[in-house]
Amino acid sequence: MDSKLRAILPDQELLKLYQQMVLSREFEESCAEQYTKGHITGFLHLYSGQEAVAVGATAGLHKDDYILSAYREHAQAIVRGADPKRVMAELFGKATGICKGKGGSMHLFDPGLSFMGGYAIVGGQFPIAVGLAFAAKYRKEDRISACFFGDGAVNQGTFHEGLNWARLWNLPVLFVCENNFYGIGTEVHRSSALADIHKRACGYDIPAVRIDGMDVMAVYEAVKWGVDWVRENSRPYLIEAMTYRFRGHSMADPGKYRSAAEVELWKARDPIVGFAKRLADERIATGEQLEVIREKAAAIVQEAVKFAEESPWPEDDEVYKDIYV
Amino acid sequence: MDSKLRAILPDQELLKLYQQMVLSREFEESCAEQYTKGHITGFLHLYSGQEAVAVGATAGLHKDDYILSAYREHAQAIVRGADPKRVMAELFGKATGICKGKGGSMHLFDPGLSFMGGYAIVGGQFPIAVGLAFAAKYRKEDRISACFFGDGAVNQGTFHEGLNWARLWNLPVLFVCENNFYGIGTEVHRSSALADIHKRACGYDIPAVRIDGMDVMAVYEAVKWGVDWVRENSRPYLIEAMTYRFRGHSMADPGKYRSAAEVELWKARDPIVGFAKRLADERIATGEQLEVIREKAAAIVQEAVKFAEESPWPEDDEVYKDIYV
Amino acid sequence: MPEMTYRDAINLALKEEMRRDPSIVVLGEDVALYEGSFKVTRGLLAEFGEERVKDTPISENTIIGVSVGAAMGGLRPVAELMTVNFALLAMDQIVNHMAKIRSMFGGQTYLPITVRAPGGGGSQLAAQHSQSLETYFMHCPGIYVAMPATPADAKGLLKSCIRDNNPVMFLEHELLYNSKGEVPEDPEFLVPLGKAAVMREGKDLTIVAYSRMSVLALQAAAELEKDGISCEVVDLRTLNPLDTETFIASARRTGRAVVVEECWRTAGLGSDIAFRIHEACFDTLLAPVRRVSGLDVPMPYSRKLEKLCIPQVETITAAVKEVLSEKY
Amino acid sequence: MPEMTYRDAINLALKEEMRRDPSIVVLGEDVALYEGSFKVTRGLLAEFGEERVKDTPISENTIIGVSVGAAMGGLRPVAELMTVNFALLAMDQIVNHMAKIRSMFGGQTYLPITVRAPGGGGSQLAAQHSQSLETYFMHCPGIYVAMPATPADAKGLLKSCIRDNNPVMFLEHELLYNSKGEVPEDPEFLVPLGKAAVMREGKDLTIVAYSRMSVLALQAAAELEKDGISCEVVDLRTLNPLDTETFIASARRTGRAVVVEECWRTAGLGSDIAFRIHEACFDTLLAPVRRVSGLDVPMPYSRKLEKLCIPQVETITAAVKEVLSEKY
Ligand SMILES: Cc1ncc(C[n+]2csc(CCOP(=O)(O)OP(=O)(O)O)c2C)c(N)n1
Ligand SMILES: Cc1ncc(C[n+]2csc(CCOP(=O)(O)OP(=O)(O)O)c2C)c(N)n1
Ligand SMILES: [Mg+2]
Ligand SMILES: [Mg+2]
Repeated sequence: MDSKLRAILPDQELLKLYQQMVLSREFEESCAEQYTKGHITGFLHLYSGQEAVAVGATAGLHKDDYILSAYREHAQAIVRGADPKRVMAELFGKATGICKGKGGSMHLFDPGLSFMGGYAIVGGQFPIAVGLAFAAKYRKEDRISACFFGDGAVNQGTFHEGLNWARLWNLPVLFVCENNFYGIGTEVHRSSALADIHKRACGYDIPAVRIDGMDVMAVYEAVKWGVDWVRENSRPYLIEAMTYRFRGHSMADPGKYRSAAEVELWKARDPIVGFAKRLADERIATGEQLEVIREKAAAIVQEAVKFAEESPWPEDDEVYKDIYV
Repeated sequence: MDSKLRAILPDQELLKLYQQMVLSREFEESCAEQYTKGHITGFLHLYSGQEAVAVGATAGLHKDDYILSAYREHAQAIVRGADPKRVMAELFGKATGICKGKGGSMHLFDPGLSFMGGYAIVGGQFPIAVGLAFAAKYRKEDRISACFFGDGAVNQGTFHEGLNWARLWNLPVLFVCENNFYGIGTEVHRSSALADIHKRACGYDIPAVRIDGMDVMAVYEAVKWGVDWVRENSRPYLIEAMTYRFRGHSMADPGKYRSAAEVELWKARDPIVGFAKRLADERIATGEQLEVIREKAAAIVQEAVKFAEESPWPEDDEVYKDIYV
Repeated sequence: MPEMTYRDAINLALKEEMRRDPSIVVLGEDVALYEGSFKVTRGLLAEFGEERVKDTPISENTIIGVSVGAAMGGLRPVAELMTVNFALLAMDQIVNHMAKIRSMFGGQTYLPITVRAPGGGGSQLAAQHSQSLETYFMHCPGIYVAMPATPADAKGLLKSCIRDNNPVMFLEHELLYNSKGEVPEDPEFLVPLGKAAVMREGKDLTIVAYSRMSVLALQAAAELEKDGISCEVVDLRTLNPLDTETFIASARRTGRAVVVEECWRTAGLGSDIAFRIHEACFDTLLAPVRRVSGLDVPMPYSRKLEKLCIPQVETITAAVKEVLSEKY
Repeated sequence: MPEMTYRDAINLALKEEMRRDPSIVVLGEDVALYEGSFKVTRGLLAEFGEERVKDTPISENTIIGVSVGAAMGGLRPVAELMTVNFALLAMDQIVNHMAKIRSMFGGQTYLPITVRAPGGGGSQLAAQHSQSLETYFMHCPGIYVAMPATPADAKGLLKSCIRDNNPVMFLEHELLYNSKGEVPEDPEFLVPLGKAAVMREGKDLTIVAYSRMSVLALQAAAELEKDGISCEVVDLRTLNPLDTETFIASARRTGRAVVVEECWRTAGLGSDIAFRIHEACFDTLLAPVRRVSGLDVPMPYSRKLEKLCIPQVETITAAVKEVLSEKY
């Protein structure tokens, strides 16, 4: 945590992490706007505040490692390499969307990037992540499966079944809990008997660690270590990243169950602001350089919105397509 | 374990435990015979070998405490006080059965005895036991809920959800795992990442203990202690009783996955034989007295078979009864 | 009679019943502090306290299982599944346990449980959040199924469900929460289970529907009236018990019928309704019964596509006209 | 052609396909060392080893979910649910995931999964172990459903299911395992999905059935022949895709139909079959279609009662005679 950034990654990589966090934030804030305008419909869960987790973790994973997540997954997909244009078009329900407009905000998917989906059933991704790890091991592929989930998801039976199974079959799964302290309006200690999520791994003989999920470098280092360990041992590992969402659960949620003071406290720990400061302090980039990165990210997002707006709607006959092979 | 029996319970109580174990064994062995004759049909899971658990545990529970179990529950019901005649009639599918012949071997139930059922879906009883404990607490009744389950059942999501819930709401549930080392043909270390079942409670901040399930006094003492603890603290507790079934999983299972040596080893620890020896050694009963108890038990079972045989079948119109109130 | 929304009518039913009977507890994800994902349980925690209004972990199977246990133990649980889609995680406790416990234990216990669950499509929530699963529950003996279409029925039926000693799936429609209607104030106003409502009388054709589809059917009937077509609209209200008599009598009278269901068409419950009409009115039907159903597809997100998958007023009017045009 | 049992035919199909394609893995509770609760996977572990034949924990939802993931990752899982009753614990992964993943992700992946599950009643296994849940799967778009009645079909259909790139529920009947029939030896013998079989030709009435009910229907037809009644028996073989054409053509020819289903009657799939006949043969039907169904009750244990709940040969013959006696 205290080591110098350059000792961990070269400048370019560090700036890339910054760029990805900024792009994620810009993307999400633009989504909020598009939702208000009625261009994006349905449920919209934004990632603002949690960027360090997706960005740090993706950097720590290998390119072919599978990623699975829940419904708050725009940033996960984009950071993995999904085209923001096609992601935005998906949110608009357009034919050019990453899933042809059929999935929407909660169901992004790009197998070419080994991004194996956003799932809207809390806990639905656990067994699927385990199955992908099994396939990888069976086929002797050098890839692991990274399964992201929230603090609320750990009380689903699938969490338990999945952890037991992954350890029993010794499968390469990295479980990453994004503990943002809330499942909708329910605080973690009101849903979990043991609110220290990482400690729950004890029942399965799976090692686990808790980390600062607001620090992109901490996430990067922990995940990188975890990825190596999972690869070497072909066994599951669990990381609990403590983080916070700056917005409500979804656009429909004013978030009244959290005090203003609590939210402010966490906003003061904004992962982007904090990282920017470190980058400047350690003279990796000047404030102006970072601002240029932000502007470019904003431009990418603007372009994405334009692309989505101008894209055609799916043809009616799409309704019967893609169901059976 | 080494303390003298009389220091734990008066003679009469000790002999009652013996009587209950013997009655259970006689009942089960008679069921096997009736199954072979075709009088009992469907799935038949016998309890022979595990008697110390049901008997010791029931003695440790209060009379009104709820008991729930799985499908290997004849002994649980009879030891709680169910009439062997009506249990046998149930197994025969007769109108005089404890559930009018509608439940059969896997679904015994007697609310008057707070015996809240045998369940045939592995893991189905967990949330129900938690719900009963909740009702008891809500209604300020002085009763706890005792939930019996096997080593195979702990990998169902309901185990996890139930433990978390019981601790979160601080409900008086005593979880009793009858670890007989196998779920049908699968040995516990081949289904559980952590084969020490009691250690799984760590993830829920629930205290747990492993005990010798072949020793009725050990079970009695552990359960009694647990029942007191659960009552005092209104919190769940878990006991893992190590035991063994002498027969196959059900009557359909020849049990080839276990070596003869292994089975012999455990039969040498027969809970009834062991307890008989202690009763004799400590001069609580002579061999002859114990033999009288056995004969009486055999007579009760014979009578039960006779009752079942002579009982009428349910009337056809029973088919539409008891579904809705 | 005061006007209120379907949401408020349900909320009021919950409050009235909880005031009446202290053995009623409400449990579910975010039902207490957050007052429900659709705000149906607003004010309950404040009025009844955390002993009776309980937030639960995200453990749907256990929500139902705990309700089963609590009911056996003497309570009257009203469980909320945040949406009916999550009932799929609880099918074991619903179908294997809640529906069977009374009969498999020879009638020695009963389970006065109400499971509330909003559902239906139309809000661009995509495949995993837009299902209409009523066929699953109707098909399962041992549980009742109520699906109110109006605020008054929502209130009156929910109160009946809560007072009933059988387990009931009370399925609300997400798109009806803001719909308004007159609702009787009388706290003893009850709508009985198993009694369909003739929402509109007519002589040319019978439309049988339930939940939001009944609302669309009424609108379709109003449209059709402009063309001089007189439709009778039967709102089933409960799928189990099913009031076969009412819709059969109507179809016998009109000689033609359209059944509207939001669920998937194949093996959808509408086929059973249609079959009953076929069976009972074989000699009097002037044309085959027609079904208007949800398409047999996982719901696509895009609003353009989604609209094609759910019956609309126009789909219903078109079906009615087609049936009326058929000559045999 | 050699005679073999339904059980052995399934076993052989598994072996042949596993020999052909190394991406096939078999997983389930007790399928490996114990060789299956019904001994259907006998010899698999010995021949293919523990890499490919895998015992799992008792975690049904995860059995399906792992299969989904494994399929996305390039394998062809054949999962066994020890009985179909336990599918209720896995409805989330079956309906919310397996059936929807392909379409909700815009067709970018596919799931070549076969889920084998024995089911049906008749062995005094009581309410939680005697269900016929085929309506649940047929009602859900995105999954195919196969229910073979004969050993040959069991083999040929299972092979087609395993080779198919869609997820399929392959529902076996527990009471058919010991039934015998001729089974082609050719390892390329396949029975296509979506093609019903006319098991017996006849001219007076069409019986439509599937799985064990087709076997009973054949027996009923043989009985009825003694009374000079000539029944055509259509075995659906797969419920999705559904070969509507074959049974419609038959019913058009005979003018009368009886549909036999083992599942619960209310909202059972038989009502859809009957509805399709009503719809397509409205002008030619001589009497209403009749349904012979399982009773709408949780299955009682007692064999005396159980027998009343499941269609029997006599129930079918009685229904046929009634339909033939009706005059309109
Ligand atoms: C099975 C299921 N139950 C309930 C929901 C409704 N729901 C959506 S998100 C959510 C909270 C999840 O919290 P958490 O896992 O902490 O993720 P976060 O939203 O904080 O990222 C709930 C209850 C759902 N989508 N699926
Ligand atoms: C949900 C479910 N899955 C599978 C089964 C089939 N089954 C019956 S008993 C059993 C093994 C259970 O083992 P355990 O919990 O150790 O209990 P034991 O039989 O040893 O008493 C299995 C897999 C079932 N009844 N229910
Ligand atoms: Mg959270
Ligand atoms: Mg066991």
